Amino acid sequence: MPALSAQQFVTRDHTVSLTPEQLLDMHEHMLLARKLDERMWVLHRQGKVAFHISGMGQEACQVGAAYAMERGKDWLHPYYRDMAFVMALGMTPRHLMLALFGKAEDPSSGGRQMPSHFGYAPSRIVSGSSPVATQCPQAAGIAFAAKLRGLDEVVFVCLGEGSTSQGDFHEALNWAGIHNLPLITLVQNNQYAISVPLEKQMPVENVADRGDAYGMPGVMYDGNDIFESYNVAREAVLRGRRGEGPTLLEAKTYRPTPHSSDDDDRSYRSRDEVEMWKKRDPILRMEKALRERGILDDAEQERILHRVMAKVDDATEYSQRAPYPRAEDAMHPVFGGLPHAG
Amino acid sequence: MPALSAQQFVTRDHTVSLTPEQLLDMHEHMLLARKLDERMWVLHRQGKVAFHISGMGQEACQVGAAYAMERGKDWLHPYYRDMAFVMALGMTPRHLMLALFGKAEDPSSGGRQMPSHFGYAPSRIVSGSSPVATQCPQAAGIAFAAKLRGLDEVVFVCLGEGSTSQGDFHEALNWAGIHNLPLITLVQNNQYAISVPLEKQMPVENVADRGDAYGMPGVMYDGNDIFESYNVAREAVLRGRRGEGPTLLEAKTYRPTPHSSDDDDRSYRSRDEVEMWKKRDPILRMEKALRERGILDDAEQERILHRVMAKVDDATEYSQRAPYPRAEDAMHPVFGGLPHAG
Amino acid sequence: MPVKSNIEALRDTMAAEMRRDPTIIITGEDVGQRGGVFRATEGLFAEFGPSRVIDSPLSELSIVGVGIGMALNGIRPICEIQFADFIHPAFNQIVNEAAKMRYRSNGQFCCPMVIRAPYGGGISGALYHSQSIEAFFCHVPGLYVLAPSTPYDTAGLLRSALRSPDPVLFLEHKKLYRAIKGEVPEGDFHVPIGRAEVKRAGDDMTIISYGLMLHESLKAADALAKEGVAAEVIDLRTLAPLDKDTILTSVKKTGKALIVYEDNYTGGLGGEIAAIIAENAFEYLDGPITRVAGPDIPAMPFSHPMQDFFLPNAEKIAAAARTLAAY
Amino acid sequence: MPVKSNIEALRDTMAAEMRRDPTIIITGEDVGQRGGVFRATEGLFAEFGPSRVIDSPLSELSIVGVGIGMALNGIRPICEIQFADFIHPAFNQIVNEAAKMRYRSNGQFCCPMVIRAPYGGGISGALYHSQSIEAFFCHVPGLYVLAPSTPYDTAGLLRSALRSPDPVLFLEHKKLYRAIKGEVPEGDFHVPIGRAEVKRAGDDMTIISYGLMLHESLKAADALAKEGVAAEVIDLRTLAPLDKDTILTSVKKTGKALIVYEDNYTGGLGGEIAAIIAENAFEYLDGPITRVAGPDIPAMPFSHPMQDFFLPNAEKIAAAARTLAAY
Ligand SMILES: Cc1ncc(C[n+]2csc(CCOP(=O)(O)OP(=O)(O)O)c2C)c(N)n1
Ligand SMILES: Cc1ncc(C[n+]2csc(CCOP(=O)(O)OP(=O)(O)O)c2C)c(N)n1
Ligand SMILES: [Mg+2]
Ligand SMILES: [Mg+2]
Repeated sequence: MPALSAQQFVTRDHTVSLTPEQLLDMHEHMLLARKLDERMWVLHRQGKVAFHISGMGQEACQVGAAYAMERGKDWLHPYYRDMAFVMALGMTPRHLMLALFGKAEDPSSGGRQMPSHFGYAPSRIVSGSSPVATQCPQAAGIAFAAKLRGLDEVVFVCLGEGSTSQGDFHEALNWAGIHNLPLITLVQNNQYAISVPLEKQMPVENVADRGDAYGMPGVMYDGNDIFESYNVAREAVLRGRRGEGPTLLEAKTYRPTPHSSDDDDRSYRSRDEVEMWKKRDPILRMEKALRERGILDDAEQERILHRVMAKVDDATEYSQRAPYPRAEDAMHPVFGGLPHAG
Repeated sequence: MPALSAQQFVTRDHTVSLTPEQLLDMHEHMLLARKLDERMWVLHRQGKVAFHISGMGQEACQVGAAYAMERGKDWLHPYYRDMAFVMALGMTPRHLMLALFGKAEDPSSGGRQMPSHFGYAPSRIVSGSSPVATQCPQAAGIAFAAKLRGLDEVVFVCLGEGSTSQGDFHEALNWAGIHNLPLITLVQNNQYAISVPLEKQMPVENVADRGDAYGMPGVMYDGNDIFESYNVAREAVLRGRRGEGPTLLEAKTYRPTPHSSDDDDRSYRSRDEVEMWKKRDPILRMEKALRERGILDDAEQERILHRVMAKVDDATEYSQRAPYPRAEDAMHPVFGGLPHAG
Repeated sequence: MPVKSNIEALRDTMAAEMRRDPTIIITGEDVGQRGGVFRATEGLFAEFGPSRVIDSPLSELSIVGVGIGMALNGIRPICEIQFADFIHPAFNQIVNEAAKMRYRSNGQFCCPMVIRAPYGGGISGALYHSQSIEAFFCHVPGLYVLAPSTPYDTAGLLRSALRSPDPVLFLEHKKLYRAIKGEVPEGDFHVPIGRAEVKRAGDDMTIISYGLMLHESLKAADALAKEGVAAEVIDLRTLAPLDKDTILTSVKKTGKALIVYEDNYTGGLGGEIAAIIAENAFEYLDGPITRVAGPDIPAMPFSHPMQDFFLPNAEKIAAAARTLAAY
Repeated sequence: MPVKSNIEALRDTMAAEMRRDPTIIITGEDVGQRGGVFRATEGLFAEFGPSRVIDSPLSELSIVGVGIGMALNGIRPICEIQFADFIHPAFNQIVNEAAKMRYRSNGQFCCPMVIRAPYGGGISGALYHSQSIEAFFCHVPGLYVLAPSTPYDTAGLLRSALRSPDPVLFLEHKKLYRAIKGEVPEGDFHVPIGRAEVKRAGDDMTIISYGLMLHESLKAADALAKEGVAAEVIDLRTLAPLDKDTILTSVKKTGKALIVYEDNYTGGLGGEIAAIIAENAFEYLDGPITRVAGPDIPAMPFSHPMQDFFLPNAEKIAAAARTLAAY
C-alpha cells in the first residue's frame, strides 16, 4: 500500500483493465531484461566487454511504469539501471548489446557513451549523461515545454535514492511544484549508492517523505511488485495528464548485483541481506502471480523463455560481429551546422 | 506561536531571564542598525556612495538571534541584510561605513568586496560572497568541524527565502540532518527575491515546511517580534549545544525598502502592501513593548537615540575621511605563502 | 537606420524574434514584471505574457537545466543568468549537458537555446558582479560563445543565436549596455556566428580584442595613429569557435600581435589566441606576441583605486603597443 | 627505498599525514568501508574510524562546500571527488568560494584543504569518466593545481598540499594509478609546489607535459634519441601557478617548444604555456611553438577506435617532434 503524503493520491487498481496478453507481455519484458542482463555479466566475465552495470532486481518498477505510459507520446529521461524500462518502451536487445560492445550501430550514442547510457529518440527516451540527477531539471523542462505547447504529454525521470542528495533533484522538484508540471520523478530506492547506505545518504526514512517539501504527493510502494508499480505509475500518469501536477514516486527495491562490474559489494553488505532480497525477486513474484491467476503455465513459460533466449542470443551474435566505429567518426557530431554560416 | 514540524520543538519563554538592561541593549542595537541604514540611503541619494543594500525591517529576527548566541564562541555565516546581526555580534558602525565607502580600513575586505559583505574574524562572522546560499554548506562544515573537535559551538547561517531554491540549501540541510550538526539555518522570509514573490519561488506556503524533508524541526515565527525571535533562536541554540541537532528557522518578515539602491520596487508590489507592513515595524513594536513593561520612557529613548546618532555621525565622518586602498593593494592577498616553498 | 544602445538592440531583437517565432520563451530571475535587473526584458512581459516571459526561482543550475529540457521538446528558451558571476552553479548543466547532448546522442538530440549573461567590470560590482567568464566556456566544444561589443553586432548575433541548432552562451558587457550607441538595421539581418571583424584597418600591428576592451583598444589605436603607428583592430565577436582566418591574415600582414582582454591574464582567452598565432604565423612575426589583461588576482575589487588597477584601459594598451611597435 | 605505484604512494602518504596531523579528515563518496572506487583510501577507515574517514552523501557541491567550512574551523579536509568529470557541480564552491576566501576577507579567513580528483582517459571511461579538467581551474587565482605523474611526486606533492594554507586541487591520472611504479622515500619528504622538473635532459627541443602525456612524451623522446634528436622533457607537476622559469630556461636553450596535453586542444593549458613562451622567449625561438593535444570534441568516446583517436600518444608526439625538429 502506498503511503500517502501531502495531497490526496488515491491509487485505484488499474491492473483490472490489463488483458492477460498484456500481463504476459509485461512478464516477458521483465524476463528479457533479466536474461539480457545475465548475458552481459557473462560477457564481462569472459573478458569480451569492458564494463557492465546491471538493472537486475529493479525490473518490476520499470516495466510497471512503462506500461502506464503512452508510448511515443510520453517521455522517459532514464538512468543507467533502466534496461527493462527502455526495452519496454521500444529499445531492443540488439540496441543494448551494440552499446555494450561499443559498436557503430549502437543507436544511443554510436559507441560514444558507456553502455547503459540509453537514448532513443523514436521512443522519446532522452539521452542521459553519467553525472547523476542532471536529468531531473531537464525532465522538468521537457514537461514545462509540453505544458507551454498545450500538449498532454507526461514525463518520467528516473534516478537512484542516492542521487536525490544532489542539488539538481531539489531544484527540479521545486520547478515542477511551482508550475504544476506533468513530471513523474521515479526514485528507484535500492538502498545503496555504490557502498553508501540510506542512513548515510539522507536523514529521512523514505525519499517519498520529501514530496511535501515540494507540494506534491510522495508515494512509496513495493517496487518489486509489478502490479503495485503499475497502479501507482498509472495514477501518477493520469494525474499529470489531467493537469494536476507532478508526483514523486519511490519504488522500494534492491540491487542484488554489485554496483557495476568494477564493484565488489562484499565490503559493505552481508551475504544474508543479499540472499534475503533474492527471495523477493520481482520476476519470481510475477511468475507466481500469473500462475495463480491461471494465465501462465509451464508450457507458456517455456515458450516465453525460448523467445527471450533467442533474442538474447541474436543480440549477442549480431553485436559481436557488428563493426566498430571508424576512428575519425569521433570528430562528429559536435555542431549541427548554422543556417546563416555565410 | 511557532508552528512545529517533524520533531518536537517546544519554545519556552527564555526572555524572562533577560534583564531590563539587556532588553534596552537589544532595543539600542536595532535602533543603531536602523539609523545607520537610513544614513546609508541618504549618502546614496547624495551620490556619495555607489551602492547600498538594506537590512531595514529585519532587525528583530537578527538581534533576537544574536542575543541567543554566545559571542566569540558561536559562529555566524551571514547574508547581506544582516547589518543588525553583525553589529549585535561586535562589528561597529565604523566598520560598516568604511565598507560602504570602499575604504582601506574596512575590516571585512579592505575595500575589496561590495558593502554588506560582512566578514569579521574576531566575532566569528565568516566572510560571505554574493552568490546566494553558498554559505549553507560551508556553515554545515563549520558545525561539522565543531562536532569533530568536540566543541559545543553552534553555527548560524542566514539567507533569504528566495535563496532556498538553490541546490546548496538542499545539500547543506541534508548533511546537517544526516550528521545531526549544530547548525541553525535562519531563513529571513521577507516574501520577495528582488521582484519574485514567494509563490513563484516555491510550491509550499512556508519554508519551515521543508524541515521534515531533512529530519529537523522547521520553525516559523514572527520575525518582527524580537521576543519571539529570541525565544526560538535560544531554543535552537540550546538544542544544538546539547547535541540534538540542526534546526530550520523561518522568520516571517518584510523588506520595506527596495531590494537595493539599484532597484525600483514599484513595478512589482503595491504601496498599500508596503504601508501595511510599515505598521508592523519591529522597532516600533519593541519600543511599545518596553514602554508597556515600564523599562523605557521618553527620556531614556532620547538618551538612546542620542548615543545612536552620535555613532552614526562618527562613523560617517570617520569613513569619509579615511583613506582609500592603494591601487597595488589589489594584488594581495591571493595566497598565504607556502611553508615548503623552497 | 535607427540608433540604439546595446540594451535597446538586445531588447528589440528579442521582441522581434519572439514575434516571429512563437516557440521562443524567456526565463530567468526577475525577467517578468521587473523587466530584468538591467531592463533587458522590459516591456516583454506586458507584450508576451507570463507563459513566454517566465520568472524563474533563484536557481541557475535549473534555469539552464530546465532550459535544456524545454529545448528538447520544441521550445527555444532564452535563459537569463542575472550576472555572469552566478553562472557557476550551472556549470555542470552547461558543460556536461547542453554542450555534450548532440555528441553523446550521436545527433539524436540537441539543445537549441541561448544563455544570456551580463559580464565584465568597471561598474563598482566588485568580486561577484564583475567577472569575465568566457575562458571557461571557450574550452567547451559543443557550445558557441558570443560577445558582441556594438549594438549592430548585438542585434545581428543575437538573431543568429536564436536560429542556431546548438546552445549559445551570449555574453553582454555590463558597462557597454548604455555607454555606446550605434546604428542598427531594421528587419531580419544577421551577423554570422564564427566571424571576427576588422573594426579598424592598419599595417603596423594587430590588436585583437572584444567586449569593453575592444573600445579601449580602438581608443588606444586613435592615440597610436597620432604617433604614426597604424594599428589594425580586430573585434572577435565570436569567442568560440575562434575566427582563425581573420586573426592570422591580419597578423601575417602586420607581423605584430597585441591581445587585449579584461579577464585574468593566466588561462584567459588571450593565451589561446597567442598560441594560435605562435603556432600558425611563426614566420611572419617580428615581435613577441604581447598580452594586456587583468592581473592574476581572484577578481575585480570594489574600491575605485583597486578596480582601476585591475582594468586594462586605452593608456595601458597604448603603452604596451608602443613597446611592441618599437621592437 | 620502497617501490610503489601511484595509488600506493597516495594512500601511504594520506595515512602518514593523518597520523601526524589529527585535524586531517577525508570525505567523499564511498571513501569509508569501500575504500574508494579506486581503492585510494583502502584501510584508512579501519585505521582512523568513521569520524576521520567520512562517507559523504552523493553531492559534490557540498563535499567541497562542507570541506570549506571544516577548513574554516580547524579541520583540514581531503575532499575526494570520485571522478574529475563530476567536479562541475562543485565549480561554484571551488571557484567563487574556496579560491576567493582569502582575498575577499583580506586575509582574515582561508581554506586549507585538498580536493582530490581522478582525471584523464584511456580506461574506456567514455565522455564522463575520462575528462581532463585542469584548464578550467588553472584560470582561477587563489587555487593551487597539482598533477604529479610519478609515485615520488605524488607522495611529495601530496605532503606539501597537506601543509598548504590555501586550497589545492590535486589531480591524479587514473591510467597511472597502477601502470607505473617508482621509488618513494620514507619519512617527511616534500616536493615543492610551483616547481616543474626536467625529467629528461636534451638540447634540440623542449617537450613540456604532465600526467599520462608525460610518460608518452618520455617514450617519444626515447624514439627521437635513436634518430639523433635530443629532446628535453619537462614535467610541470604543478599546473598553477606555472613554473615559468623552468619552462623558459629550457626553451631558451633548445629554441623549440612542443607542448603535449591530453585535454581538448582549444583553451587547454597548453595554450597558456605557448603564450608564455611566445611572449617571453620570442628571440630564442627557431620554430613554431607546437601543440599536440586531444581534438576539439566534447569528450573522449567509449569505443576503442575513437578513444585511441582522441588520445595523443608517443607516436603522435614523435611525429610532431620530427616536423618541429626539421624546421
Ligand atoms: C555527480 C556524480 N557523482 C558521482 C558519480 C559516481 N556514481 C555513479 S553511480 C553512483 C551511486 C548512485 O547511487 P543511487 O543514486 O542510489 O543509484 P543506484 O546506483 O543505487 O541505482 C555514484 C556515486 C556520478 N555518476 N555522478
Ligand atoms: C546565485 C545568485 N543568483 C542571483 C543573485 C542576484 N540576487 C541577489 S539578491 C537576490 C534575491 C535574493 O532573494 P532572497 O533570498 O529572498 O533574499 P532577500 O534579498 O529577499 O533578503 C538575487 C536574485 C545572486 N546574488 N546570487
Ligand atoms: Mg541506490
Ligand atoms: Mg526575500
